[in-house]
Amino acid sequence: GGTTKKSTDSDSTKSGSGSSAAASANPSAPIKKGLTIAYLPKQVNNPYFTISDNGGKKAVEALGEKYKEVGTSSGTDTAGQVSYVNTLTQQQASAIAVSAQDPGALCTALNQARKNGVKVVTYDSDTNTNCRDAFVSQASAEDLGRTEVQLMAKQIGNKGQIAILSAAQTATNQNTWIDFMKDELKKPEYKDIQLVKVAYGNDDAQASFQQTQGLLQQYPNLKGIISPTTVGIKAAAQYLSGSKYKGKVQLTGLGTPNDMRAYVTNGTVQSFELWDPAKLGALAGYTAVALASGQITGAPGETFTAGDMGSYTIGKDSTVVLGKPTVFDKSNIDQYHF
Amino acid sequence: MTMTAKPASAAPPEAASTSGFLDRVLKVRELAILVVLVLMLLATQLDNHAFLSEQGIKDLLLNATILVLVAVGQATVVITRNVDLSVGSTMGITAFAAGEFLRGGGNPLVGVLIAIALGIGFGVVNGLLVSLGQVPALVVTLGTLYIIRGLDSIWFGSKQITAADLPSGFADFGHNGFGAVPYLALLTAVVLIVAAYYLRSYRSGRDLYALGSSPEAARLAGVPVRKRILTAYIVCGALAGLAGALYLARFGNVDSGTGNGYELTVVSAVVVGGVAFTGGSGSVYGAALGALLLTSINSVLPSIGVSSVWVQAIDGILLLLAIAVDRVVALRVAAVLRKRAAQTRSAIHHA
Amino acid sequence: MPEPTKSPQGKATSGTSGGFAVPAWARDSLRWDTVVGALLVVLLICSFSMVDNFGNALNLSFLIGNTLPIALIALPMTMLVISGEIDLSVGSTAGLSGAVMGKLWNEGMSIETIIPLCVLLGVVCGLVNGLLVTRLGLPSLAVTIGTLAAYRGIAQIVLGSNSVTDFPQQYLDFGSGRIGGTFIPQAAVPWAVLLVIAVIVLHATPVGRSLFAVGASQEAARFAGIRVKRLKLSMFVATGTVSALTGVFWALHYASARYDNATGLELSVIAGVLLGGIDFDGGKGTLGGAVAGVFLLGALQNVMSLVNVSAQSQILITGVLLVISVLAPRVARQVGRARARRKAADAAPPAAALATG
Amino acid sequence: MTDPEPERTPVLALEGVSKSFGAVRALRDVSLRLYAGEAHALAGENGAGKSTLIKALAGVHRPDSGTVLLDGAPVVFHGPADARDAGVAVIYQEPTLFPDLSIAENIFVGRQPRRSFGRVDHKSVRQATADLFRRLGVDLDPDQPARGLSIADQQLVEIAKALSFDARVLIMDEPTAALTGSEVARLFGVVRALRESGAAVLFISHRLEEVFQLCQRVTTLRDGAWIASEPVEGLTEDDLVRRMVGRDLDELYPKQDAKVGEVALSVRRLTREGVFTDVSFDVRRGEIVGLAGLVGAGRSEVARAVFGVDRWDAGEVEVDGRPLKSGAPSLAMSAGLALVPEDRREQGLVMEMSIERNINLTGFGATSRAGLMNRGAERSRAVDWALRLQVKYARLADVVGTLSGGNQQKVVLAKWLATDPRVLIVDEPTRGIDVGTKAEVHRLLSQLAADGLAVLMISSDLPEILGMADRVLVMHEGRLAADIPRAEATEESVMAAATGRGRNAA
Ligand SMILES: Nc1ncnc2c1ncn2[C@@H]1O[C@H](COP(=O)(O)OP(=O)(O)OP(=O)(O)O)[C@@H](O)[C@H]1O
Ligand SMILES: Nc1ncnc2c1ncn2[C@@H]1O[C@H](COP(=O)(O)OP(=O)(O)OP(=O)(O)O)[C@@H](O)[C@H]1O
Ligand SMILES: [Mg+2]
Ligand SMILES: [Mg+2]
Repeated sequence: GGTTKKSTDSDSTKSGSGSSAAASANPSAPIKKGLTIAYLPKQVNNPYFTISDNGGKKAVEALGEKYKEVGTSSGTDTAGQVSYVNTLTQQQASAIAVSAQDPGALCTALNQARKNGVKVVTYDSDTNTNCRDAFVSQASAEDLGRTEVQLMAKQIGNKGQIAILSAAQTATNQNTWIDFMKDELKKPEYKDIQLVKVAYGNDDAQASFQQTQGLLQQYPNLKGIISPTTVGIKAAAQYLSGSKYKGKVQLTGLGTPNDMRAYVTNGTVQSFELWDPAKLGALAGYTAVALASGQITGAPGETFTAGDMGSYTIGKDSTVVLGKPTVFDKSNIDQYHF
Repeated sequence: MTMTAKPASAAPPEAASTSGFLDRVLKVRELAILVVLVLMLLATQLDNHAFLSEQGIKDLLLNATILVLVAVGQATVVITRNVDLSVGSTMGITAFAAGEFLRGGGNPLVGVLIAIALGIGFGVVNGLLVSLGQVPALVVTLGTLYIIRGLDSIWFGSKQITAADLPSGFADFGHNGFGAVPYLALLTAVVLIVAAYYLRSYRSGRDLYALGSSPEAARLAGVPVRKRILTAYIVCGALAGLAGALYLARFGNVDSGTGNGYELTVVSAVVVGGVAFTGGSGSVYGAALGALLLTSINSVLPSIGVSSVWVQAIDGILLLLAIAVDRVVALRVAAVLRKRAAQTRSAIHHA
Repeated sequence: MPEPTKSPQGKATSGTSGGFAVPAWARDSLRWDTVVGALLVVLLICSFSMVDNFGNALNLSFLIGNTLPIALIALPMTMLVISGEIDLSVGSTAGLSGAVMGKLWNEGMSIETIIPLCVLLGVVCGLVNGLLVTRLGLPSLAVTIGTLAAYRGIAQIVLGSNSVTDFPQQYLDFGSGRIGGTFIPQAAVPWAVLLVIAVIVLHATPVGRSLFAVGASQEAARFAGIRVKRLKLSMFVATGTVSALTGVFWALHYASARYDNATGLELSVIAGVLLGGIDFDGGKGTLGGAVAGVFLLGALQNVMSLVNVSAQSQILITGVLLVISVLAPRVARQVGRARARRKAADAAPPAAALATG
Repeated sequence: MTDPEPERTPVLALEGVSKSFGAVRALRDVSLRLYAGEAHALAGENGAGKSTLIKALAGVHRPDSGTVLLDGAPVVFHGPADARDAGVAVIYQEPTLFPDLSIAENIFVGRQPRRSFGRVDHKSVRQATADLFRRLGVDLDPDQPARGLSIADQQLVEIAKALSFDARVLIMDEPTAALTGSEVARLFGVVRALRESGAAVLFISHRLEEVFQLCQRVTTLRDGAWIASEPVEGLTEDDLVRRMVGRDLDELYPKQDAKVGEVALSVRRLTREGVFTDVSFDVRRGEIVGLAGLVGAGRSEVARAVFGVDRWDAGEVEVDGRPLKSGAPSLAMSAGLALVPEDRREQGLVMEMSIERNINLTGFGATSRAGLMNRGAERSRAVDWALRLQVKYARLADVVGTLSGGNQQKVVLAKWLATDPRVLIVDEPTRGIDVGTKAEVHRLLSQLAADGLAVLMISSDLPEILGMADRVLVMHEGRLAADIPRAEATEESVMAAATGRGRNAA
């Protein structure tokens, strides 16, 4: 007897849930002034998030709103992130743009915030859909997953063993992307490519190093490594560039131009991709403002203008997609500085 | 009331034999780790022939260098019955300092020196707090762990050093070497040997063992306790600083999170190396071996294809095994010694 | 880790190793745990009056709710430390119990059976630590660093990358809800009960007396017929059990069971306990101090975020506090000794009088 | 370096020194002069301030007032190192060794002979140590770590250390407390040699006959105050005792005959590998059984095993016919067994806990009701026993570590007598205890015996054994060598057995 998963499945879905979705949107409503848009990244002092939050800062302040950034200094301090959500609720922020360390852990706090009239936008990594008003996605997970495989396939001539070096085993984004990679690899043109292993470097340089070494030793004729995490790819690149595998084993994935410049120029890496984090932050900001001004409620189909970035439409699961990622290589990398 | 003497004869021979036996035993205790290490590596080699290739050996050595350096410093402190938990933070901040300097196109050697100097600085702070303040090292250095970490992230914020900022020569130094032996490994070996020789063959070195063994007795014996503790912390800080510089050279990437949580790894290495937290015993060689063992495990597991899900659990269990085995060996030895003592005593008598 | 120099004087003036049972606190009012308690009160008063949004029920419940896990584990940890040992694996134990909870929940087992199982798991974790320390005589620092990694690793194997969030609502409510309109989280009630029990055990029972003795001198305690090993073992088990409970509470409070729940919790606990004036040589300290220390840190963090102190500065401040927490009593001691010496200089010696009276 | 006119300037002197610890005034305006080539004794009850005076001389304590004079000139020793450099060597009352270092290193720490580049010359360290031990006739392995040495062995190492300085001033705080006659005799030989070569010696012992054997001059302290400084000749032990205690002393060995009852403690074929073998004996109600033997004979080990802190490998132990388990002190206690251990600092007391807590450590049963401690009961139990044994303390809440050596020993006794045991094992019960208290303890023991307690008394103080014991068991090399009834027990008979020359009786 007792309370089991089944007995609760029925009601677990409607727990909390977007009370605001009920309210109706007014697309022509003016943009409210003096709103406070609070950014809560996975981790402060993380270069990637600093770039995107600064993007957000520009956008938000351009609209005459107030910008602030708070957050934990560790990327796995879920409890810390929760108490920050609580604090922001206390401080009556107009909207929170949060990149969730954990899809579930924030829900209670976020829904509490929303009950207190705070709009919640997730960016970069999402929470469960019923805990936020909208999710601003860096690029559709599908695009990212598939394009990374395509990049790798080009570099190794559609042939040979490849491996994936991911971040933490719990990283929500990476896992969805990897699923799409696997799906992409099912296509006939990639029949000669075998994905031999997914390794996890926990976004730690030393660990990623040793995982890379392990991959190369375990699969002597490994042709390429896909690392869909900025930390992983630069660790792998640093190792390859200093080892005998330099140039022989291809490496691609998600990285920032600044991190990867050295390795692209010294020929360790041919090409990799990423969206523009600054734009991501900006879009999150615009979305937050639009929500707080009542222009949108986060319901699919609604449209709003994101300043100079043009107008965006909310897709299913109230997701706003930034666009296709940019591919960086020798030819264009020097034009980007983030 | 006069009791006549227990015959004092036959003392020298007994001494000789016992001592010979003793140091052999002591040596063995470090050998034990070495044996485990070698067996593990060979086993892996059988499973995967790429493992001990030139590249493979080079990687093993490189992976170990940084941890070995910090562990040697930590051991010096632990021998004095103290501990320095701030090494991780120190390593992080020094790495960054060196990086900042090199980014400005500075000379690599100077960069390394800067890192070491900064490390010494923090060593002095810790040393003074512990020796003058006479407060538990665990707490103080847990405090400085946070403080230095905080300074680090306030000072550098979200800035980061990337390979592109570093002079190529420096990066090459990070991974090149003579054949399978990287420069970093050589450097580390030199440091290790110097440290070991100092601890074994200099009065001040022996003092460290003495005051670790019994602080009160050390004070009465006129050992300059505070000065010595300060020295130990300075050594530790300096090595953490050096390690920071080498980290930069090796990984080419540093941000304000670098070195986070490293202290636990270091402490584990020292413990596995048989340096007792009660002070006064153990050697830096042991600590170095411990470090080598730990890093090697983390190279072995991936290369025999153990899913990284298992790595952490296996790490922990191996650590437990290592110290447990070491302990059991020690107990056995003690028992043997007791029997020997008894035999020699009665031998003396019946002679 | 023992102090670098242990002079009899140092010990002599550092007050007796007693709870508030001993009139020690009446004697030297400068005892650190009382100071911490005072600090906490001062901080609360200031925050109520100066920091807006601090005083309201919601925030207070946040404050307490987020500090509870630390406060929970601090109870047995204090006793363990007083008996001269330490357990760094508490965070991992909590994580493991959370992970197992999630796993079994997904397996469709009923929560009413799961929770007792998790507690049992905690007992086992504690036993492993305790047996390694007492039977093999290994240093607890080393052992629990090992199990710190091991338990976390096992948690990872058990639950992998999943995170379980769909626990039954009434339990989630218990984890995050409050008593009526008050600021007191429901989970604070069982904690209070545990606190009372712990205080009594440590400061008013033979067990507590023995703990202090064992921490101060294991050998002498053994010669006094105290069953040292059994005592320590039971402390490890207690710590493990409470950690597991904390793991369950954590999973419910944050409505998420993941293998990396409560990572690094051990440091927060130790920081709080240390701040509360528990001596890591063992044999000294009071539960009051430990709890005050824990809540002082918790309240500080809450206030600092409310007044927008950046995470970096918070780390810094925590560190400074820790250092002060050990330096201050030291200084206080010096002052106290100086005063005593001056008094003694002109007081007649009571020693002789009391002797062969 | 012999001074032409020794009586003129003292090598080392204290003038009007006072020292207080908190409320305790350990020294009050005390003066003392040490002359080259003279052995000076320091006498006084426990807590009189002898050790404190020594620590003031050695630079461990800074006097609150008064001055230290070196060759007539005032000096301030900022630490033990200063005193050492000034040629002052000290043996402290409590051995202070480094358990992890080898014996040789213990002796030369900080002063190791050096080779080129200031490297320590381990070989000559070992050699020098071996030579010292030969001089003292000690057989210890210089390379053996100090951990696990018996108190006696530790004391010998301390002596060797002090001698290794060939200092101008040699200060010894109860160096003989743990030693048996043979070691004492050899020590005195060496000290006399030093004195003749012009060293000044300060010597403390509660064994007054030793004072008369070794010293020319004696200074007496009472409650931290200076009483007298005078030549030894012409002085009788009683004079000295009167100065120390301030009254005439009653008999030192007040042995009253008790009627011997049935067997209370029975030990059969007890064996602990490598320590003692096949030990069997009985102790009856009302009987005081002495256990004699050379240092290292294994007496303490037998006691430890019987009480259960060490396991035994073979044999049985019974208390009142109840068999005990190996390695279970708590069972032994509940069976009515009590052990006053040999090493009070490590085994007897929790040094950083209060006097009260120490006394009550054995009495949770008596001081708790329904599992809760009863403060009143705790305090009264402590006060009661502290006063019965005349412990000299300021407050019961004082840390026991601050008591004088002898008073610490009293606290240990109190702690165990408070359990009112059926069988009491005392290991060196009067080590470091002044004559007055010694008599007290002896009276107490024989009183307890008279009341039907069975007492096993281990002691290295042969007169004590002969004075107090109804029967004397003698151990030699870990075996029971003889069982001698009071009538036949003489120094000769006991020594013969102790050195293995005796008849193999019992
Ligand atoms: N570190 C200390 N702190 C406080 N009180 C102390 C300290 N050391 C000694 N005392 C006190 O000073 C007085 C003298 O102690 P001391 O050890 O000099 O006596 P003693 O003559 O050596 O006695 P014994 O013959 O037993 O060794 C005692 O009352 C003791 O309690
Ligand atoms: N704690 C200990 N650990 C290991 N060995 C010990 C210990 N104590 C004593 N020994 C050794 O055991 C033997 C007997 O110990 P001990 O000298 O205490 O016997 P004893 O007859 O009680 O002598 P005494 O009591 O006069 O010191 C000695 O060789 C001693 O070195
Ligand atoms: Mg004394
Ligand atoms: Mg003995």
